[in-house]
Amino acid sequence: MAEPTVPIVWYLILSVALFSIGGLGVLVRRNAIVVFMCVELMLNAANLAFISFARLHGDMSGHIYVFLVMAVAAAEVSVGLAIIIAVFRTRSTINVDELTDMSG
Amino acid sequence: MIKFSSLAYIPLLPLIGAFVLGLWGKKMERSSATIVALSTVLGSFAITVIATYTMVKNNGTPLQAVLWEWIYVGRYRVDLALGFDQLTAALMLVVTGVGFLIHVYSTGYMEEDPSYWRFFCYLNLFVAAMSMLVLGQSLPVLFIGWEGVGLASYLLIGFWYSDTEKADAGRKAFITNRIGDFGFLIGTFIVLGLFGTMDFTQLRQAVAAVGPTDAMLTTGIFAGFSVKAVVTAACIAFFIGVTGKSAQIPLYVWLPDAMAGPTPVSALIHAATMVTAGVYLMCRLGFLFTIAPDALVVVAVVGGLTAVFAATIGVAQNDIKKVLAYSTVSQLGYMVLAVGVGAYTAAFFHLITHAFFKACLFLGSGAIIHALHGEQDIRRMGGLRKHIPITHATFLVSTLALAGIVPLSGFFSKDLVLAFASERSASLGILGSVGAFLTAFYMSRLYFMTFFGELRHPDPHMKDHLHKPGLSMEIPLIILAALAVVGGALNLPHVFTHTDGFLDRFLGPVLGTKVLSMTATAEYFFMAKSVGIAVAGIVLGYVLYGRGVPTKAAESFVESGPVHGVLYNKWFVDELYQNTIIRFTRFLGSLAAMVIDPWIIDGILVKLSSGLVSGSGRLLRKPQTGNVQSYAAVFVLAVAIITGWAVW
Amino acid sequence: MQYLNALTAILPVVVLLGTAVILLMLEVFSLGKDRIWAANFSLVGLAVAFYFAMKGLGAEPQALFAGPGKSAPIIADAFGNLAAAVMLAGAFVAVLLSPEYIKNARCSSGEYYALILFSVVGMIVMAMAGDLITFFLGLEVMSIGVYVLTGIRRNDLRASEAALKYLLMGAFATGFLLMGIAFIYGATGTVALPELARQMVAPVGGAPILVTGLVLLLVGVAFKVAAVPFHLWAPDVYEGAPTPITGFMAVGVKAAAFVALVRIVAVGFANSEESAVVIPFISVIAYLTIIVGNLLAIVQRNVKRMLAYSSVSHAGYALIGVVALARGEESAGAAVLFYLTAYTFMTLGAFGVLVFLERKEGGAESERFGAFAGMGYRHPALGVAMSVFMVALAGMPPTGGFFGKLYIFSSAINAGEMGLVFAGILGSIISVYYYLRVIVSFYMVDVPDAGPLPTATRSRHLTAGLIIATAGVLTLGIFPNQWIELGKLAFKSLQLG
Amino acid sequence: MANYGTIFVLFLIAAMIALILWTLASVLGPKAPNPRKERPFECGNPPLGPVVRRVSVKFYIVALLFIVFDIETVFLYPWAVIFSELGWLGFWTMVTFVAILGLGLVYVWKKGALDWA
Repeated sequence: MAEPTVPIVWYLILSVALFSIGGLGVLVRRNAIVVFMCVELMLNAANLAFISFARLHGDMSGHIYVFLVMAVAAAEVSVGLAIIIAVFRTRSTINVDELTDMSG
Repeated sequence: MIKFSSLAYIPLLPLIGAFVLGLWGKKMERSSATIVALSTVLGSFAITVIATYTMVKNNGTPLQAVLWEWIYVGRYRVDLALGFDQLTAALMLVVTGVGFLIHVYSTGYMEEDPSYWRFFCYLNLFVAAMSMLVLGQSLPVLFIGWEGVGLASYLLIGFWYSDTEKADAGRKAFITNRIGDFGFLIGTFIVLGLFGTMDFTQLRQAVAAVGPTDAMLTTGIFAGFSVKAVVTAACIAFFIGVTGKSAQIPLYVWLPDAMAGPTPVSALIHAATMVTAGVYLMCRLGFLFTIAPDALVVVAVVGGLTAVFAATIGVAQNDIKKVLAYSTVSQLGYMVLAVGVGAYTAAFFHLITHAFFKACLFLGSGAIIHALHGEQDIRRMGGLRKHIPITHATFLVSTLALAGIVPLSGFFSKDLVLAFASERSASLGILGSVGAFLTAFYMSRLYFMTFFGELRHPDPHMKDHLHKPGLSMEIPLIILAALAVVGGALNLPHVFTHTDGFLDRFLGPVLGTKVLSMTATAEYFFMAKSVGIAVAGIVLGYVLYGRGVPTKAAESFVESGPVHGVLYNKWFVDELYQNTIIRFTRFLGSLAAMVIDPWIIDGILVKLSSGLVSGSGRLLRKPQTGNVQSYAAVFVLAVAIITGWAVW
Repeated sequence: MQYLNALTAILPVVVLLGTAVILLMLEVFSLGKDRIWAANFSLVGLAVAFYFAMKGLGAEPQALFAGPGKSAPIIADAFGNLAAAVMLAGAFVAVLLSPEYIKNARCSSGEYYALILFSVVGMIVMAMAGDLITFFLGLEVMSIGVYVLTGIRRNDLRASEAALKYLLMGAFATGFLLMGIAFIYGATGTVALPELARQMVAPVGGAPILVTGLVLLLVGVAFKVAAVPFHLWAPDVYEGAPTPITGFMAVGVKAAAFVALVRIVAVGFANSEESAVVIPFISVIAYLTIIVGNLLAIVQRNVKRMLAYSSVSHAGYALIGVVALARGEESAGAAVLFYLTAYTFMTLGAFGVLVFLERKEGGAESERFGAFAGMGYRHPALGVAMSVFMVALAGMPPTGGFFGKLYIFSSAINAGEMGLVFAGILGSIISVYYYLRVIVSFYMVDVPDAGPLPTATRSRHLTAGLIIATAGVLTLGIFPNQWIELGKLAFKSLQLG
Repeated sequence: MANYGTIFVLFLIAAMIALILWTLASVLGPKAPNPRKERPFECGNPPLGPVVRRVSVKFYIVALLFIVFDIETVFLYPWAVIFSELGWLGFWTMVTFVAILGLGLVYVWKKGALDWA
């Protein structure tokens, strides 16, 4: 097996960058589906971090954690899309700005 | 300690009564509701008497009933234990005894109220909570009662809830008492932190085991402070609780407003029992206060100032219940003063005699108000002496007792307090004497304006259809008046009998004994002075109000032109009085009533604190926009701040 | 059989899963038209699971499902079982509150109960999690169930809005939590709690990464317990969710997150200087939560929303216990457990009374303080029950709420956290104001000519739920000892494992 | 080389199964060609049309179900690799897992989520 040619820390930087992009997207995008996609991006950034650290420690467990996270994320996506559809049916919009019936 | 498990029934019986009345009272016959309410309290009284007898039989060994093992905190254990020692016995007899009399009285007073059952439900609840407070063997158990009496009082002040003003009064009582509770809890936790126990017996042992109190603590959470400093802090915290419950400066404001409740409530809760809970607490924790002399100074000063301050306000009031309310604040000031100078027994003695005569006064005022169909303004009273003779007689006796006329009970107790106060410090003695003078004066003013002269009620036929008090109202009055007369025998002064007073001996094991150091001659002289002051106040009252109306002499003199040679000097004195003492005290009184009370106390203390709370609440609502992205933004911001702070 | 043995150790989970799956099957094969059977069936499942959880208290701690040479993901010990018992009891009461609500809201679905059971499975997994990934899995199983439950009234505007807000914020917070776990894994090379404790004592490279990871992990938990400043979602979601579910969320989710936090702090952070870095941060959150939660509760006009903020503030009191625990005060573990138990009963009780009083079509209007005027006289037993819950929430004796606070505060005193105790008492004093306001509107406001109660309220389930909650609150207040002793015993089992 | 031989056999078997199935389908299946069926297969989407268009929500539901079940199968791979190390514990664990998934499929089916109409 060849030594990794790209240092681990670069993967980490990529992971943090993806995480930040996802976080920023949650803050600025208005479409609930896009916001939700940005959240998924954050989860995948965490996955990347797991893989990189697993590589760093030479520990296979990290890879399995990624599988688990993916499974969870898939379930979450299903529920999320279902809820977004429910919102769309009651309000004909999925713009998160317009969901402010309850406040204070 | 002797096990005496029946103790539990003292609070339990009234509690069952309250429960029964609360759930089924609405459907009950009025007579059966009466039976439930009265029999439970009478039962408590009977058990109290038996318990007292048992305890005395056993050479004063305290009785104890451990209901169950209740709390384990850390390594320490608090049982839900009720204790019955001499201090408890004395106060419990008052609570259940006077409580029963007031229940009897209420059957007459409240007979026309549609919510008769509800009134007795609350009243029974109060007796149960008060018994818990007095019987509690540890701070948490006492706190159950402490909160319980507060709740009952809150419910009873707002009993006629349709009236917003009365509901507001309930709220005011509530807020000021919360400030007090805060002090109580802080004190409890300081004690727990220092001694590791909240049980009175263990606490007493722990305090006794403390060596020199100036030494610095080296272990525990109070390391670096001396025991004295920590105990002082705890005592001050407890005292804040006391100022709330026992209506001392600056938290006294709720008590006069609490007169919005039915009069029997004022008699039972806001004169005889609940308001004395603070004094009881300080007596119970006397061993703690003793090693915190600095805290005692604060206690004494606040008590003395309250005694005088409230008395000046009492002079300027026209509502019969308000006068009595300020009088109560003032008398509570005496009790607190007595604790502050370390005379616990004297404080307790005054507590008991005060319970007799002030309950009698309140019930008397209730009879008067009842007779006049709800009229409370003394300017519209007068001449009632002839119409309600029994009420008049009992009111007179109690007034004299409160003023401190020998040989009525108030004389002995107040004189003892004053003597200890002036031994401690001359200025405290003077404060006490000024208060005593004012007390005699406003009480005689009240008495003369109510019972002398002619009835001044705007309804000219009122005289013919006065609501005469029935037997159920008169019998409690007579009993209480009799107690007000003989109550002094509980603790006759040493100089009379050449032995310690009964109460001194009885309470000695709990409160310790403190004797006057003055000589017999000095003591006689002091008594004479006290009586003289009281008589002076009454005489002044008689001169100015003896005809049942404020004398118009001064005004008529002024109206009839300049000096009239022969009368000049005489009226000069009168005018001097009128212009200086009376006007000044009136001025002080109205200043306090009009400015200090509503603006400073009400405004700053109550409104500001509640305003601060709700204002900041409104401000904090701002981020709660309903927009999920703004929530996420706050989230990210918080994470950034915390991570930054944690990492760098 | 190793596998059967493992399953025997986590019988509560097995029973719940089985019940839930059978429920779903019965639902789709449409056996029975009357939906009440679904409630009764899940009640039976919860009761059996509760029995096994209590039975598991006495068993030796067992490490389960460990791969060869790997640490165990599930630790079945007394602590996990006791926590499971608390959460099962909470779910039991929540299910009892549900049929009446479902009938009124016309959102009948058998999945409702199955989802509750699945969520409880997630909670129990959190309580028994031996490593951070299992904790994460449990958390997600629980959360996904609750997301759906929040929005189960699909056609209701407030409910679907609440569900979407909860989902977006929840997933967002999950991202942070997961990143935190990744960082911890990166810094120490492990996610197993006992191993973590060993690794953090040894000098580890990249301490900032570890600290960041710990902070992010705690942020994720703080979100779930709705601690300030991560609480903003809670009031909106609590208001929009079906009332029994609000109660279930307020107690179950919070209890599970706290129990897991206690395990993480006690086992994973034990005696570690690195983890001590985050204590001030927990303290600050505790301060903020108590103060902000109480202040915001005061200004509310809607009782359900007021209870939401109250539940925020209660997270603050429990956090005091966590701080004390992190400082090494062992009595705090049992104190937090006790607090959660008392909190479970009193909060569910309060929400139960709300279910009782909510009008069919009243929406937010029927939740205002004014809507309860004179209710105490129209329905005395209900009035007594509500008074008990409010007095307990305010922390007055002789209720479980008082002892919860007492234990928490005294453990904090032992840990030297006088400031937090001070804030806690101040918060309790403030809270008395708004809790008593409920009692006042029950009793002191004039009785409008009493018609029948708002809903046709002759549900035996609802009544039973309220009775259990009242009994729980009072029993904990009158016999607190037995429960705190169990809590101590359970906490000891943590150190054995 | 022996290892590669095994793989070659595997490859052959796979190819034969595909061939057999295809043959069976073309021989036994009913044939009713129409223009729609003749168009290139694109998972049900019309291959030609505007770039932005509405997609039926049914696609999402099926896609969601697919993702969930698909991701779960991911676990089978690592499990299969170390199956022998895990022993009976691993076996029964996976049986439970698959059983629950199977019941989930039954639920979805009976709920009608797989019916297109």
